[in-house]
Amino acid sequence: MIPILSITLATLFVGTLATFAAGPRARYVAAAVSAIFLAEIAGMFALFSAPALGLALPTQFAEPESYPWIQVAWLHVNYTVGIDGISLVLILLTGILQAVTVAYSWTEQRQPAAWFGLVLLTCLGCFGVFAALDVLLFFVFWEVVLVPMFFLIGYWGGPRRRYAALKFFIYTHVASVTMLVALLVTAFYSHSASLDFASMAASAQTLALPTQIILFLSLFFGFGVKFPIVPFHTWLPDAHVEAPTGGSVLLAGLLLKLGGYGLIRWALEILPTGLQHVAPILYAVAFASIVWGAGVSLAQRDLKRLVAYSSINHMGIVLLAIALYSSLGLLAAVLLMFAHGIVSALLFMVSGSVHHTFGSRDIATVSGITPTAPVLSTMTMTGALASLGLPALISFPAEFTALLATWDKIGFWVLIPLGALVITAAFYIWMMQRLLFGTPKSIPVGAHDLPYPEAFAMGVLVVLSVLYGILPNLLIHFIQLSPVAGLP
Amino acid sequence: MILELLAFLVLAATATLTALAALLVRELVHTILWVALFFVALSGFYFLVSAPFLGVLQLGVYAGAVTILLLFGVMVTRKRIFAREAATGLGPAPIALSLLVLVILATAATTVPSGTTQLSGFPIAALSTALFNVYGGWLLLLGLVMLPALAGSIYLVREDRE
Amino acid sequence: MTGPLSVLFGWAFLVPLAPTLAFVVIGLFGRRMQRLEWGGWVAVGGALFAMVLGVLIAVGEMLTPGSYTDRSFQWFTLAGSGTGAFPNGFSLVMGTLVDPLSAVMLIVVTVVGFLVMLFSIDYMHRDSGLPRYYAELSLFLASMLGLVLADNLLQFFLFWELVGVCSYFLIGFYYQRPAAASAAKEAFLVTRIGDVLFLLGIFIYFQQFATAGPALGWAAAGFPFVYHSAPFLAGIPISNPTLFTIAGLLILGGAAGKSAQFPLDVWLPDAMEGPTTVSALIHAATMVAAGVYLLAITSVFIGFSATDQLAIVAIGGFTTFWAATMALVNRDIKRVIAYSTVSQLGYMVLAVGAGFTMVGLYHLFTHAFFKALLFLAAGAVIHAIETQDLFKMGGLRKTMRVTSIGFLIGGLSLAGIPPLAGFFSKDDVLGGVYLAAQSHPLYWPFFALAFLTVFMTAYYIFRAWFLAFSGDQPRDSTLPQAHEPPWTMRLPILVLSALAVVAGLLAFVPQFGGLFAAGARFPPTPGVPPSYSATDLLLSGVSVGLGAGGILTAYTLWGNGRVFTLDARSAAQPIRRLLLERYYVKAGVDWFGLHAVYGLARLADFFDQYVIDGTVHGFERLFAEFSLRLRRIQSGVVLDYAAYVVAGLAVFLLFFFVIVPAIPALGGG
Amino acid sequence: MTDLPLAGFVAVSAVLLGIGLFGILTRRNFILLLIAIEVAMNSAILNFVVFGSYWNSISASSVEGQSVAVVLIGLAATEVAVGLAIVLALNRSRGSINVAEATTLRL
Repeated sequence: MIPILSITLATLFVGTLATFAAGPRARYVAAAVSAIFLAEIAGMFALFSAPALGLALPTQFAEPESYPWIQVAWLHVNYTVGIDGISLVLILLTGILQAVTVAYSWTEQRQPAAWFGLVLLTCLGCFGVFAALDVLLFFVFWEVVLVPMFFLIGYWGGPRRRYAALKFFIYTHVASVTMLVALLVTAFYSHSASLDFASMAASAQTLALPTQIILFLSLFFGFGVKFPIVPFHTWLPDAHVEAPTGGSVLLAGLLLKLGGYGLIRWALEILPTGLQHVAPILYAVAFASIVWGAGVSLAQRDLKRLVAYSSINHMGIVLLAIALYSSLGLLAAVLLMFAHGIVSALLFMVSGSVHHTFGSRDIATVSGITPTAPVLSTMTMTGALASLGLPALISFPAEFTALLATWDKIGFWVLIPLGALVITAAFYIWMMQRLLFGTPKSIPVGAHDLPYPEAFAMGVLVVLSVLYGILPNLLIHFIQLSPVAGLP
Repeated sequence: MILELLAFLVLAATATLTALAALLVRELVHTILWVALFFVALSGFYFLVSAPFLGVLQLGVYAGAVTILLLFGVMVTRKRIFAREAATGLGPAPIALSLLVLVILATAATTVPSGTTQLSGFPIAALSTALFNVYGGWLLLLGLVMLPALAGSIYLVREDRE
Repeated sequence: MTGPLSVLFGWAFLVPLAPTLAFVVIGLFGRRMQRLEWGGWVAVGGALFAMVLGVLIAVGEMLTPGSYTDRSFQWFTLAGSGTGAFPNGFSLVMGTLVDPLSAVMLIVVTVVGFLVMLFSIDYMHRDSGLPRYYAELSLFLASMLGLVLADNLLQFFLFWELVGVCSYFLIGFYYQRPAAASAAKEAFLVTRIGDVLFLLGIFIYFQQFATAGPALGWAAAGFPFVYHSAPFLAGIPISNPTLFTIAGLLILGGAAGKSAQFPLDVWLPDAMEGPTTVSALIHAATMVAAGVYLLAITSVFIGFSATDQLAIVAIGGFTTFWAATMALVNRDIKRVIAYSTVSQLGYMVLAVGAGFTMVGLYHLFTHAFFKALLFLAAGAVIHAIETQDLFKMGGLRKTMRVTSIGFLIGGLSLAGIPPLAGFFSKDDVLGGVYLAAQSHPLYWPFFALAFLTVFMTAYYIFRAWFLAFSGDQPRDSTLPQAHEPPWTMRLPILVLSALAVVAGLLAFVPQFGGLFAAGARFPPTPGVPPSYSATDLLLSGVSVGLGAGGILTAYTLWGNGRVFTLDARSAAQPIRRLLLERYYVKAGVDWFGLHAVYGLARLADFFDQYVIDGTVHGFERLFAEFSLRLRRIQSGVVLDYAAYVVAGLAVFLLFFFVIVPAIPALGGG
Repeated sequence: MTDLPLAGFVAVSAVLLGIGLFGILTRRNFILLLIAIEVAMNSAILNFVVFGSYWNSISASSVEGQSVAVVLIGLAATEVAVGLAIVLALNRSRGSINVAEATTLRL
């Protein structure tokens, strides 16, 4: 048995350190680390799909690796890592986004070593979160993610970066403390043998129902702020608007997924009864996020703000799908998270490129960019269409499944997300009309199409969204090797 | 019995009064004298409750070394020590606070076990054994604290400090 | 079925694949293909291949009447967990279904598609951005063929959305014109409303039939229309009739969006901002007919309830009339034809609603040819004189003989003059609705509206013909000299003219007519080719009379270069104005979009920034204020700190020595 | 020979602590402050010793109290040494040993 997760963690760790130390050549180190990471992810996929490698086809966690970490009388903390289909797919997303972020910011001039190092550190944290199966380990990685993101926004960000970085940090930190407390309470109240996921999932069932409900709601708050859910969402637009493009990509593509993943792994699987009893609350919050995100997007003039609010809308659908507590819903949620990771990354790259090509992201003043920048324009269209759920692009199978699951579980309430789909289409189409089409306005002299690294990064995302849009089974097959298969 | 009780009362009165006097007199040199007496009174307490080793220690360290140290301090800063002391900015609050603590603690003293102290028969050997076996680490720790304190003190009083 | 035909039907996936390849090639290399007319010939090649194979398949289907050939692969699957709504899991499949309905559609889409591609070569050669045009048109053709061949509702929906997007891009082809960009947006959003309803309809069917059907249920089988030729309706218990009816209405909503039926009809006339070729292919012959096709397959494979049917009849019948009225007064040659398209689609919807599904499809078939003909002829005119305003044209008959004859044939066919294509199919529709109304009295008003529309149809299309082609010379002398178009444009017009003449009669060929008869396999929907009883003959006579009357009226008012002007004080002026303003629906939609929706969004944004975030900032200020006050106690004076320590000690002592002993619950007392 | 009651010693210790606190809070001369601290400290040491003696009367050879007291005396002596060093430094740098004037701790 190959301890591939630990190996990956180690390579990422060493790679991150090397990048920090590499000075002006950091980007080459970062690229190499990304390539190795992707190769290791390919290895994980191989382990999952090939019984020939000595593993029976796993249904839950393939190859959990566990070593004692902190062992005192009443506290058993292990270093436990393991992945199932859900984590596997999200780790793939991490690998992809790390690579494209490095590619996109290939020509970063300001403190390149720190920049690439922090990007890698963020991805390292995300990988850790997806792989950790111990509360404390999970929390450590969870917090590891916050720090580089704080600096990415706070140092490379826009004019109000300090405000945005602090807001981001405070919001997510309050949430993560809530989450940690709730998880520890779960472990200690239920006399879990250790802080391992498996042990907690087993012992938490013994808790009294009111306790389970309260704990679940606390966890929901903790993970929900990361989603983000209305009304705890206002950190997101500010963080995105101020963040540098690479930061936005990681923020939308990965950090929001941590919330979704956490809710599935550490709330839904540990406290399923609690979830089922408070599902209506979750539905209400999800509906609010969906409608609010879509509606507010419609009023935005800043392209990045628009995409940020649309993320709230999409993550609302993810929340809805999770709250359904059904096999189909969970599948849809994971698929949608992956899809949103790819598509929002693409759209944030588009926003960044629009900003530094045309000097502004204001879609009410910049217009008619297509003749100047046809490639950028094509990327924008693909991203917008993918985001509004066009078939043959990645979001469609996910959204279709999510809505079908919603109809299946709560009937005509599905009209709310369905109606929001029209609004989603409206703001993207309107954005395209204003930004891409019409008579060229506010086009600076010498504006040019995408530079090569940016075109490459976006091209990869476009290809991926077409690939997975046409062949969703590539993901669905793996996602099912998880609790998805066990739910009703 | 009467003798011991008498000794206790005398010592208690001495300790309390000397402590008060030390803090209330204006002449700083007098203060040192009063406080020396206070230390001696306390060492009397230790002898009374059959802790002769501590009594000796108290006499040596406090009544001896600390007093001398304080005296040095007074001498070095002598020119300014006769100024009349101003009241603190906190007004009567400190007095009220310390009174409150005193009252509460005195009240609490009534709730201590109604036992007695042993007035004789304490083996010093047991103490020394304990000090260097069971509490050896503590002593070591004490040494480790004293060393940087020493170094720090020297650093603080160095003349050619920038 | 085995043998060569089976092999042929198995190759059906190549039909959409050919234009897809053209799309990829043009998309990737279009800019470098200067010598190949910017990729135009590649697109034509793809379309030609699709046409040859598509027509071959359709002929094969004619030779094996009523055969169903379903080839599919699993698109994605979810294993069932034994409980819930999908206990056996479900799969979504992609596949091709060759059956009589798709055979009819194949002919329409591939033939019109090829001809329009060919027409484009010279029509579009002056424009820039040609690679984009041909790529998008090829993608459209591929998607439309994928839709036609779809063997399940989900795949249908998938391609349905794709054709919608292609339509969006092609309407906005001249994206630098604000009107075009705006029309494209409108088209996408209005049809999107229909799409959402359609999607919900699919969900309902999916869930309702999940466990019904073959071994493990339809859901596990991927919900194809036809599964091993088992009649779909026979095995399915309709457990919830209300839900079933709602699903039917939702499907109707989807169809109304795509086929521009009332009240979602507003986008189609505006879609004329796109190139005329696009209007001919997408907004006349194929995509807008997809809504009708959807209703047709739903009615054949799943079925509608009586309520649904009434709703469909009402929508179709009313739209027929509603759109025709707006065509009466329009000055724009393309918009007149566009309104006519909406009106004619109404006929098809009406027929499907009345239960005469295959009659509706028959009208779709003939309409595709004569309407594409009208558009291409109009395109030739626009290409020659560079205006769309009918009141600037005139006398073009002399300079553009082929075009004028083509437009005339199209117009006659549309007006329902025998023996042209439109006569048979439109009469068939009217006859069918008349028949259905015998047993459903509520159909009568809609029959009456549809019948009345025959007159208007003949009038508006001949008004357009007379205005453009009759007379001596153009009314606007500044227009460029008109000329006959080159062969790439003449050929499609000629071929379509021929088809507009014979398409109706084709149904009387047994093999071809058999397609319509066999498609009616499950619910009996007779009527193709039309049979003529005494009543039918009477109806036909009256409708031909109405059509002739319309033409005569148009001649009287507009013939030979006459221009009819309505007296400014006439009582009809307000009506004319109402029609020109499109019943103020357009203005209403714009107002709703800009003020209601956008206004609400602005309000929400305000709320978000100032109330939600304001609350956050309020807390922030509260803390800041509190800290500012608190920091004053940090005086730097050691004594003060000592005082705080002692105060803390006092509180601590108070608690443990005074409060705790005093309260029994805490262990004191 | 009857032993003395524990409560008496504790009361004395309490009074001494009170006096010490009073001194800490009101005296501004650094040396007096140090003395006040020593008074409070000594009251604590007294408590340890007395309680040690009390435990010793219950079970023989109980040496915890006295051991702690030894350590504490050492600590207190150290503290005085450091404190006086501070007095000297303060006196040199500010020309005054009034603690209320040494406010550099403020933010």
